[in-house]
Amino acid sequence: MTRYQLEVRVVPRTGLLDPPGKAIHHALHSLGYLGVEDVRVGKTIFLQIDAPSGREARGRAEEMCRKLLSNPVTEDYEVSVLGEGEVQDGTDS
Amino acid sequence: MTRYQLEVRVVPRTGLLDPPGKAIHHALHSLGYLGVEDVRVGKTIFLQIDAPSGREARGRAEEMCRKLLSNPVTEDYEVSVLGEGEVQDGTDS
Amino acid sequence: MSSAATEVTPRASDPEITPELVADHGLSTEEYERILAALGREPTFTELGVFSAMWSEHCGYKNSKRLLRLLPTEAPWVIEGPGENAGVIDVGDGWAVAFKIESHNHPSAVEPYQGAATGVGGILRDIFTMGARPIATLNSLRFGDLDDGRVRYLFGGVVKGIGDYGNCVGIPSLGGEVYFDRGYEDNPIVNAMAIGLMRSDELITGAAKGIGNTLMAVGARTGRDGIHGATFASEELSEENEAKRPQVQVGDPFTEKLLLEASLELIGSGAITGIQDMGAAGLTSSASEMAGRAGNGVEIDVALVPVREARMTPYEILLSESQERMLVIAETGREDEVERILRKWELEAAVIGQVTDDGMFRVLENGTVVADLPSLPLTQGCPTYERPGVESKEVEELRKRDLSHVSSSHGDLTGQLLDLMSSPNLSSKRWLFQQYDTTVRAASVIRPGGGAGVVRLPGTRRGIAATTDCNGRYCFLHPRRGAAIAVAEAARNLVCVGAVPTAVTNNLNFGSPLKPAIYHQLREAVLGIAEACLLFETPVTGGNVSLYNETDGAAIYPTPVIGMLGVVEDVERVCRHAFTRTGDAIVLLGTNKGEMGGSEYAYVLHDLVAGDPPGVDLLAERELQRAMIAMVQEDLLGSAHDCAEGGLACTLVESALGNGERSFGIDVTLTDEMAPVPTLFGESQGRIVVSCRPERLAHVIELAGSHNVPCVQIGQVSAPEGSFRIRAGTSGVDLPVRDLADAFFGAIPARMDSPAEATPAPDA
Amino acid sequence: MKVVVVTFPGSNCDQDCHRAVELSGGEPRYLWHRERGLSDADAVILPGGFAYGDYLRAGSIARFSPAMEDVVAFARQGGPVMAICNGFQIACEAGLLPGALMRNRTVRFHSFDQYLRIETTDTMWTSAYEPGQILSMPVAHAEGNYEADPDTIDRLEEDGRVLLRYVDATGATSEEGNPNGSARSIAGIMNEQGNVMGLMPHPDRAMEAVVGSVDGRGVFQSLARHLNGPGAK
Ligand SMILES: Nc1ncnc2c1ncn2[C@@H]1O[C@H](COP(=O)(O)OP(=O)(O)O)[C@@H](O)[C@H]1O
Ligand SMILES: [Mg+2]
Repeated sequence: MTRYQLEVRVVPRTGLLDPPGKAIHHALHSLGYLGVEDVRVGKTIFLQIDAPSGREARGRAEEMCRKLLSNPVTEDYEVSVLGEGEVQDGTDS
Repeated sequence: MTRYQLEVRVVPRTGLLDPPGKAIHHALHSLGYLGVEDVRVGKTIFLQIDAPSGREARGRAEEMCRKLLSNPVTEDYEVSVLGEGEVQDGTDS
Repeated sequence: MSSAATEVTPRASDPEITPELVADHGLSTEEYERILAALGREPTFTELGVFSAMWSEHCGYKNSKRLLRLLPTEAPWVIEGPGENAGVIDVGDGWAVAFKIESHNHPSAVEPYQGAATGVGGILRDIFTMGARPIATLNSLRFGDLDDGRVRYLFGGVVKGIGDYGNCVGIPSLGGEVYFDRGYEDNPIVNAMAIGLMRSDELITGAAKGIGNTLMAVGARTGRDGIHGATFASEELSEENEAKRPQVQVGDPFTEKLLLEASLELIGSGAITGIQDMGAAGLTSSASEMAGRAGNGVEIDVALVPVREARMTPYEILLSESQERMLVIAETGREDEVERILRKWELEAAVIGQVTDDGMFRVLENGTVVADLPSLPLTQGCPTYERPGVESKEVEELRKRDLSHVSSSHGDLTGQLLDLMSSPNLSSKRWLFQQYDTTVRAASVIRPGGGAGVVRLPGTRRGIAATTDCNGRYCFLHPRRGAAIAVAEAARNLVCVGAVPTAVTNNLNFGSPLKPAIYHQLREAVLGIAEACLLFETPVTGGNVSLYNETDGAAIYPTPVIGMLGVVEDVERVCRHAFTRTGDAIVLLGTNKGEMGGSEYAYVLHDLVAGDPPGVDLLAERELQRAMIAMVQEDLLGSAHDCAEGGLACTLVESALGNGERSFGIDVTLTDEMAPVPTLFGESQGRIVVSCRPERLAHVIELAGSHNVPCVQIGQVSAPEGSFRIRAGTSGVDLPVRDLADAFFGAIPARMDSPAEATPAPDA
Repeated sequence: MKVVVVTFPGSNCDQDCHRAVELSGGEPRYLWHRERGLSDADAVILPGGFAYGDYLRAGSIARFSPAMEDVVAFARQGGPVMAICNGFQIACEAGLLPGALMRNRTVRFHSFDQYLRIETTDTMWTSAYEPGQILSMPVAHAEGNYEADPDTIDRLEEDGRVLLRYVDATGATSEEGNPNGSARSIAGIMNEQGNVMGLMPHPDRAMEAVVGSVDGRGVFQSLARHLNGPGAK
């Protein structure tokens, strides 16, 4: 068993309204950042998963995305393995 | 002027409690994913910025992070340039 | 009628109008013939889309309009009946109230969070476009069995969606209802109701008045959200990835809050003559309906409509259902004023057209006419149908099923009571309404958790009470009686707090009216509502019809949700559902007839939805209502609570537990001459449990008697945290009230703490 | 007392605060977030709501509004600022108060009556209460979980700047009595000078018995007493 660090990015599907993105865009303009042309907001979920291989860890994360982490109707997801290694400092919550 | 695609990741500072991360961790365990050792949830903000150079675009994004996009008490941020190119399809919101 | 002068240019990329395309737009051959007759020519693709939307069930009420005419709609206090964005009634002291209920069932089945959120958004806009400031919301929900993972996903998402939206806009939730039953497995029901307040002389309507006045699109931009019209093909669309076409509308409550404030300011400024939400069928329905109401025409150039995405076609712009948008008619010359107000609220406004005198709904794209339709046939000409209705044999058999084995069943009654109180239908809904802001605006006199909610009117001692009610199982087994019971229960909930029932909005949630068995349910239910509302003098001022709630041919229970308002003369004197004092007499108004048909007991303990549902005596209900109002107004009572699902025993539990602040034991003895199960759990209508100081008992009994309402003391309230004891003949229940509290408050949280599954929605 | 209630576009308790001031005998006035001018103000209220939608982080955008520049200057000169709920979040983002308000531990919106304990009465915000008094007031928030680094919290405690704590029905701090998970059950604090108070519960919704509680009156009475007292300017 190795401990893998994975990153899951969940983003609102294109074409859907993204109220947070819209609000931030508006705020950035009011702050004078006129060169900002588009803002979209998603979630990043960092997972530490104990698994026999990186492939396995990624497979599980993808399953979690389908089941829980992303909304199949409004969001797309993307999983990447950031690293592997020993148990980190500071344990989990 | 070029249009740059940037990604800003805003994550809860290590050591600080992360209620959404904890809730997801709990839910994953209930779903039977026992190998999940830690979950942390952050925000990803995709920006399209028109700027004379990638360096400049990144600099502006970092300033936006300090001013607005992250809370210095509880969060860290990270900016990366994903790409550059022409004006995309679809107007903004 | 159509003006021959205008040349309509089909767009180069438009598909050819074929019988298939017409059918894909949900129009029958006969309906298409009518369109041809009204136009005197073939419609363009854009025009076909417009007709299809306006003649859809949702906008045209094809299958329900004739039935809805049976409902009583008039009373001296009705200011605005059905037909406007919301009904309006006079509530005294110069105040008027606008209120309405709306369904978002299908969107919530696809995406519970956004579906429910946008449902709340839509109903709030219907209220504030009447010039009323929303002061309360309610919601009526139905789901499948909560032990199912997907149901938990739907339920959790819907509750969060309703909460996040209403909380952000800042409208308190006053109440609602939620039921879980297999009859709603794949078809959840999400009905949202809103109530708004205005001065009675401040009404504005959704009419396009004043030839030459300016049409303005206000609020969010138009995107490709929620465009209906089945499998149409257009060049622009096929270029894109069809699969990526968004099917879900996303709500933006912050923009809604801005729209709310801006709309009220616009209406107050007098710079506009009409305003309407771009709801179902978006710009098409709002523009044509506003034109229709004023007997005028409108002319719009879609190229002027602010869009969120590039290269949208007129078809898409006209039919988009993007949220948080309004159509405003500005007085000529005051457009700048309108824009100034919107800019203050950080909203966009664009001039998109004007009011015309020729009665046409005319659409241009950069000056070229792409649609030119007479507005009258569009808004009024939708054919309406009366269909054959026959009761299904299956239902008839279920209703006639003998339930004597249920009534005579024995066993551990205490255990059965605990099982019932842990049924999500009977357990506390605290988990849900604690996610809704119930106290914002600092006017909530009675919050969710008992029966009806009460909100105070500013600067007065007057209040508005509101409730939603419907038992779908009763309606399934006997639609007419079930619907009448829904009205009677709503009224009972109102009188329990001391309110006078005043008016009704309703949401008819049914399966496909094309099936005779379903049409039968629909007609019977309307008749049941009509009969009860007529007798109670609670006119129906509006509502909503949601049909085709079916999956794989299986329809939901017929669910005619009743939203009822009542007026409270003095909010200092309202009555609540929880017992208040040890030693108070517990008194039952009404009679138990031991009816077990369609009961929660039969469902939970025998897995049965069968039998003849309880009878309802509307005249007796009327007497009961009068007696209750008198008792509350004379301040005789410590508490009052209506007997509903779960029968007398469950009503007593709810009054003993209240909202968990404090639990009382009780000592009750029932002497009905019937078996213990129907004595405790029978669901006879027309009953209310009240409590009062012993010295007031005689007065209570006398008052009930003067209204011919049966009234007996059945026991008394005992010590806090004491024993909950009911004797029924030789058996009964006896347990610490704490155990009931654990069951009652723990049932929904326990289920919602287990994992939900977010598998893709069936038709996503 | 002349009290200015700042209205952000998504404020939804501005009217409740306005009325609470009236009920306390004060003279309230609204200030639109894009306007300026506090010269006539004896005190300022930052009301609850969702100032700019709060999709990014509660209060993050509001602090850049012109009105807030004036509020910050007003506070720096010792002017009393009462920051309720979303106002508390804005005050933290604007640096008027230390710490931050994170998501509730349950990750759900909380709307119920909450027991609170008065921790000190030696302030301009709490002088009308009894020491240790137990109050009940509505809470209504999704991000009310107060966090700051341990040193900051220690200093708040040492200086007696924790004004209110979440408690259970017995008046004790406990896990169950602290539903949103705030550090040391903190429900309300003040700044070093004592002129800026932030609290998550709603005194503005606890002004009249008919809506459930009068326990919020003390906050406004304390302020009035301070402003009308001998030391008032
Ligand atoms: N979906 C909901 N939203 C808000 N409040 C609800 C909801 N469902 C139930 N409640 C509240 O819970 C209490 C009990 O509901 P219910 O058992 O249906 O009451 P009753 O039997 O008196 O109609 C009521 O105060 C009701 O308003
Ligand atoms: Mg009910």
